[in-house]
Amino acid sequence: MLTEGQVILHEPLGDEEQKLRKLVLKSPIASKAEAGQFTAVQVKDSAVPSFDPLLRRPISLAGISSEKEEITLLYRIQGRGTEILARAQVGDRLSMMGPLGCGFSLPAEGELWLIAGGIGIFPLYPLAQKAMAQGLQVRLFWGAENRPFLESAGLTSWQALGIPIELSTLDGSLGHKGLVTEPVGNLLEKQEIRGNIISAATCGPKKMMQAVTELCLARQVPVQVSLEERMGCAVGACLGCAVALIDETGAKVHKKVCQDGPVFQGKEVVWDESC
Amino acid sequence: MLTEGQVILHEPLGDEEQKLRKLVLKSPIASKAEAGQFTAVQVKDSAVPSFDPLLRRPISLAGISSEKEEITLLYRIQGRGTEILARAQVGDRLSMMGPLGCGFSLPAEGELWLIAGGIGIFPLYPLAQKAMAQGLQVRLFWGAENRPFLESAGLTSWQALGIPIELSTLDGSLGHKGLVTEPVGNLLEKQEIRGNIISAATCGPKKMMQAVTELCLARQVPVQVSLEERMGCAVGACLGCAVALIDETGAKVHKKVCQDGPVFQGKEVVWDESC
Amino acid sequence: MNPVDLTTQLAGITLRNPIVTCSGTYGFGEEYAPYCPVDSLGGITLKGITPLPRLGNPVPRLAETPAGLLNSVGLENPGLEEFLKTYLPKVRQLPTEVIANISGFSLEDYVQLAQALQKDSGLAALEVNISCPNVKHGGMHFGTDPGSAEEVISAVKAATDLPVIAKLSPNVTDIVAMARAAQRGGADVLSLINTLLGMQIDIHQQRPVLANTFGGLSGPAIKPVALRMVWQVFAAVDLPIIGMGGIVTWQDAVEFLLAGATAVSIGTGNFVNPQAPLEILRGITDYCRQRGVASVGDLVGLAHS
Amino acid sequence: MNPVDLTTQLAGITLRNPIVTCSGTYGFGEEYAPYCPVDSLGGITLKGITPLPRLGNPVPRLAETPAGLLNSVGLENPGLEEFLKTYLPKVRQLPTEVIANISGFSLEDYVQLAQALQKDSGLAALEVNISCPNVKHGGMHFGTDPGSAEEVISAVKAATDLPVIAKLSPNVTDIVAMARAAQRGGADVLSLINTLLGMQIDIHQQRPVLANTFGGLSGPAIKPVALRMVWQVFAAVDLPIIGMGGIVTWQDAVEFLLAGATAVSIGTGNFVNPQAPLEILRGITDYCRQRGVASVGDLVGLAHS
Ligand SMILES: Cc1cc2nc3c(=O)[nH]c(=O)nc-3n(C[C@H](O)[C@H](O)[C@H](O)COP(=O)(O)OP(=O)(O)OC[C@H]3O[C@@H](n4cnc5c(N)ncnc54)[C@H](O)[C@@H]3O)c2cc1C
Ligand SMILES: Cc1cc2nc3c(=O)[nH]c(=O)nc-3n(C[C@H](O)[C@H](O)[C@H](O)COP(=O)(O)OP(=O)(O)OC[C@H]3O[C@@H](n4cnc5c(N)ncnc54)[C@H](O)[C@@H]3O)c2cc1C
Ligand SMILES: Cc1cc2nc3c(=O)[nH]c(=O)nc-3n(C[C@H](O)[C@H](O)[C@H](O)COP(=O)(O)O)c2cc1C
Ligand SMILES: Cc1cc2nc3c(=O)[nH]c(=O)nc-3n(C[C@H](O)[C@H](O)[C@H](O)COP(=O)(O)O)c2cc1C
Ligand code: FES
Ligand code: FES
Repeated sequence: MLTEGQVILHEPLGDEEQKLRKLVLKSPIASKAEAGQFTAVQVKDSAVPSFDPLLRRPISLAGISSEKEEITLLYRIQGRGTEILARAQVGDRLSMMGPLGCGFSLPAEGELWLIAGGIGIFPLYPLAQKAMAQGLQVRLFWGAENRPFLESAGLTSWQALGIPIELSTLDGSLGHKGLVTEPVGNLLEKQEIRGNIISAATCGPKKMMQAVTELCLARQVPVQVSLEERMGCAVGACLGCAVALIDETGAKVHKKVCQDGPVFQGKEVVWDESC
Repeated sequence: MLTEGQVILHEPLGDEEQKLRKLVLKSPIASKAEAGQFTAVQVKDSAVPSFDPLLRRPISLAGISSEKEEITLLYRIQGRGTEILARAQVGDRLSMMGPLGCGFSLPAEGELWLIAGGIGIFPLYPLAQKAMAQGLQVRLFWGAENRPFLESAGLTSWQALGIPIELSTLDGSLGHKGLVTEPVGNLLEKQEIRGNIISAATCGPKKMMQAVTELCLARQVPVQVSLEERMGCAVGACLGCAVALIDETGAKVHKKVCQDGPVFQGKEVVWDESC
Repeated sequence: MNPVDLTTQLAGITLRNPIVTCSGTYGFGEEYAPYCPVDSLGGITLKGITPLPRLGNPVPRLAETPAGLLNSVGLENPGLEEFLKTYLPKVRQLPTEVIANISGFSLEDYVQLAQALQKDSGLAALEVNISCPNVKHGGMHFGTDPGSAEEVISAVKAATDLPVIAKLSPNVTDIVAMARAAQRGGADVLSLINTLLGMQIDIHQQRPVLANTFGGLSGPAIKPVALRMVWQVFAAVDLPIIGMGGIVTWQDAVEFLLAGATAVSIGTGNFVNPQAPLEILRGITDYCRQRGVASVGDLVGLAHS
Repeated sequence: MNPVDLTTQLAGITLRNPIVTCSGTYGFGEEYAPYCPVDSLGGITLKGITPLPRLGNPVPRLAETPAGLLNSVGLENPGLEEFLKTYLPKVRQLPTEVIANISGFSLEDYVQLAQALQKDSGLAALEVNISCPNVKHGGMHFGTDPGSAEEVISAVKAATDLPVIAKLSPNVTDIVAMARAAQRGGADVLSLINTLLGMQIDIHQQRPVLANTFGGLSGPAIKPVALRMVWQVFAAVDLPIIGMGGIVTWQDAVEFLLAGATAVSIGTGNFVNPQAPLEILRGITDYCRQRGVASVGDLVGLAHS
């Protein structure tokens, strides 16, 4: 679907120096979207056409409200694309494709562990909401640089969900000092959780997702991973966003992050190859 | 000089449908500029860099106030460049090169005829002001499409100068019905003006300036013409804006509109060649 | 007001209009269907196929450049067998003309592909990609040497009863020589241009952005080069041309028609605006109407006179 | 913090820094002086000269394209005699290294120009433009055929005691073959790239925008192609390279250094920002400082490893 989303709210998310933004749009995308899906938004800052920058930017749906027909995008200003996006004003209309891709699927029962690295937290919030609505137990592991980041990137909203949260920071300014994989590994080691039916969903830097996947699979915990790749078409037509997977027969195949993903089964991903 | 001009006023000039704009900028260019010179302004609509469109746009200085350090640009929205320019807000800073080129020179005495076609009127106003300040008699001939254009493009300011004005419109909605060259030719024909010392300055479409030049030269009236050409560097470095002239020795030479012009002696211009 | 005749004849194929989509940018025809109804297109060109399946190059495969896109997909495709089994039955149902695009690493590859794709496949034509710059071994050779180009086109021509479209690479000294070679080989149509070979460097990591180092440059950045080549070939070779390279707006498309393209193809433009083909079609139609041009074919090559 | 060593050695010429400006975009060195102090530049390259004066092509000579510029100036220049009389005395006073750029329509043209320009002229080097795409007769030939390129470079080399820079055209199938030919001819330095041949059409007037139909494409649009060619030539040929094509920002310049250029040259970028060379110099210096790179020369070709 190609539609225009109208900007309803656009504001810094937390500390200005984190360069995070919250963008809420009125959009028909809301009525069809699922947690883990994304939109490809045209970044332009002017009514006058320009081909530089050329491509749309993929951004995850970080909030989906079908009643209000609203979606929320959370993003970090990283390069020219997001810098331009950051200049959208309330009332502006942005050209958006979506909802795109295949999102997370929920387990039928048991405990769902969400394991986030940095801004990988963003697509997990609607997943947590949906899981809780379906009566699943949700637990969050979230690692990041430091406390100001965590507080800026939505910690209070997560705390408001009333779920168990394990935080890690590289500098120890909040929660465990170190990588998010450590608390995950520790809890997986514990005797008492062994009997539970646990599944996991992770989003964050590739190396972190790989480590999470290895930890989980070693304990027979199924894990879904949300991958990122540079995109051209965002609809499966250009093969720009390939990811290498091992299919059921053990053969190496390529799938498309934009269409077959961004969410894949961790056990299928071939991590050690770029593609 | 490369400086930033700060937008002080930016508003439609006359009827919206004429797509004319008045842009007043605080700029050090004002202190050095002469009538007939121009600036090369960067057209960008965003703080985020983009290379599309790539080039600066040459715009004549239509008002020069050295006391207030202000320059006025008058332009018509024609393509992408001027569309982007039209979006500049009061307070914005525009990157400008200038003052560029060689402007009009004033005769020592006598009557100065200004002959304008359409938006070619814009660079002539500061020339009229300067000529009158030096005690020259000034007369304006101005031809255009129709009355709404003339009224939008600054007729009242010209009338305020208290000089004789002959208007022409193609549709006859104001003044003489037809080309501006007709009243010019008629007056040149008249016996009584023969004795006067007359010189002329013209700006407008090329064909019109050619006709004006031929009329004037046939009556030994020296005429300066302000030429337009697509520009790359605007400082004489790229040879993109060449114009063919006949020099004193009768040889055909090329000069640069940006550096040697935009104002040339009409008698030197080789009209029938594009270059 | 009389309607504008948009039908376009390309060496025996009748397209409902001159808008087609580029190989490698439009998947197998279904991906963009929710954005741009397939039956509004004159035709689509499928992703390039090779005899054997190919995984293509490692990622990153894409890099954005000023008004352009670099890609190093590297001819990822399911291979001929899987194409015939899984894709062909679907694409032949599409309500538009479907052009297959074939690539190979040897003459035999091309012949094998051509033999498998005949008129009874339901395809409209065979586009022979002798120009993909991404494959290190062989691919480039056919596209840059006139002798080899002639050889591969004539072998394909002999192997299939479908009309043959030769897709030319811009990475050559003399595009007209390549076009003439394709004509000698028996090509029915010429398609130009493929991508220009380029690269980008990540100055933080101090290495090429694309895992494959080089990629093909497409998009508006290359439009002036594409247009020039269409112009040159139109002036020199008497074969219909499918023009492509940087077409995003209807004005771009009109430039190509005026330069001598009989049909225009949209590639990277779809990524920018998935409704680009529709908007281009509308724009061309209005342009013709406003100028009293009865048939879009009347525009072809008009800027030469 | 240690200062960064910016001095750059180019086949015996010492530049105070690796930033030079491109032939044809920087006039005879004085035009941009009010915007960018000449003594802040490593060097400047003069507008191309020919034995006889040339008026060049008719206007329009310029057209803006997406992130690019087409020009068909057509080698307008005062000719050798006038150059020696009027321009050389001035340019040899400029407080930077000055590179003359020569073009010809025959081997004899090049030899005549080279003979007239020796070390005692005060020039730093002679750049041989075998690549200008604007001149219909001859110009292109030297730039696209390795044999002719070798011949013209070796004739120039024999005729002057100045270091010889061969400026290569990108409009070729195999840039490495051209670079090797220039090396065989005795070139001391390679300079690449010149413009890509392109065109634009005015859809209202239904004719080419440029009076000359074709023009050379420069600016950011061509940067990926230029960078690729610098990379390929650096990997294959052991000669210093002056890299150019679309450099506007310091990041662009660093890409070229990492790809293998010893110096970088700014052309169209000056039109966009007449202080581009200054800003690029500052940016490169900071980049080196932040990464603890002692000498800018240490960046050259770094992305290959
Ligand atoms: C499925 C998906 C969901 C995403 N969701 C979010 C999100 O919710 N919030 C958020 O902040 N970011 C998200 N991203 C990343 C976002 O698209 C990139 O951060 C952004 O494109 C790079 O920032 P930029 O456009 O400002 O950089 P630029 O420098 O302008 O980008 C240059 C080019 O590189 C590509 N690129 C650069 N970094 C990345 C990257 N990490 N992944 C993919 N392409 C990249 C861009 O698409 C563009 O083509 C997502 C990416 C994907 C693939
Ligand atoms: C010395 C000089 C003084 C000028 N003064 C004025 C002025 O006071 N007011 C005004 O409205 N216009 C003026 N112009 C014309 C103005 O530069 C062009 O109108 C404008 O560049 C074209 O509009 P655009 O940029 O919106 O078009 P676009 O379509 O964005 O332009 C595309 C390209 O074509 C070039 N171009 C298009 N038309 C012209 C033209 N007529 N002359 C030169 N280049 C052109 C542009 O520079 C650009 O490179 C002047 C031109 C020159 C050379
Ligand atoms: C991602 C991508 C994949 C491509 N794959 C192919 C291909 O498989 N076969 C082919 O002949 N051309 C391929 N091309 C080239 C396009 O068909 C087209 O010739 C080129 O991109 C220029 O057109 P554009 O600027 O409109 O994209 C590909 C282009 C892109 C961008
Ligand atoms: C207006 C213009 C004139 C040029 N004239 C010459 C020339 O006389 N000799 C030459 O070798 N190159 C000439 N060039 C090519 C440039 O020197 C340079 O190789 C090319 O523009 C690519 O660099 P850029 O993208 O930074 O401009 C010219 C380029 C432009 C834009
Ligand atoms: S981005 Fe085109 S296939 Fe995924
Ligand atoms: S615009 Fe470059 S010389 Fe006039």
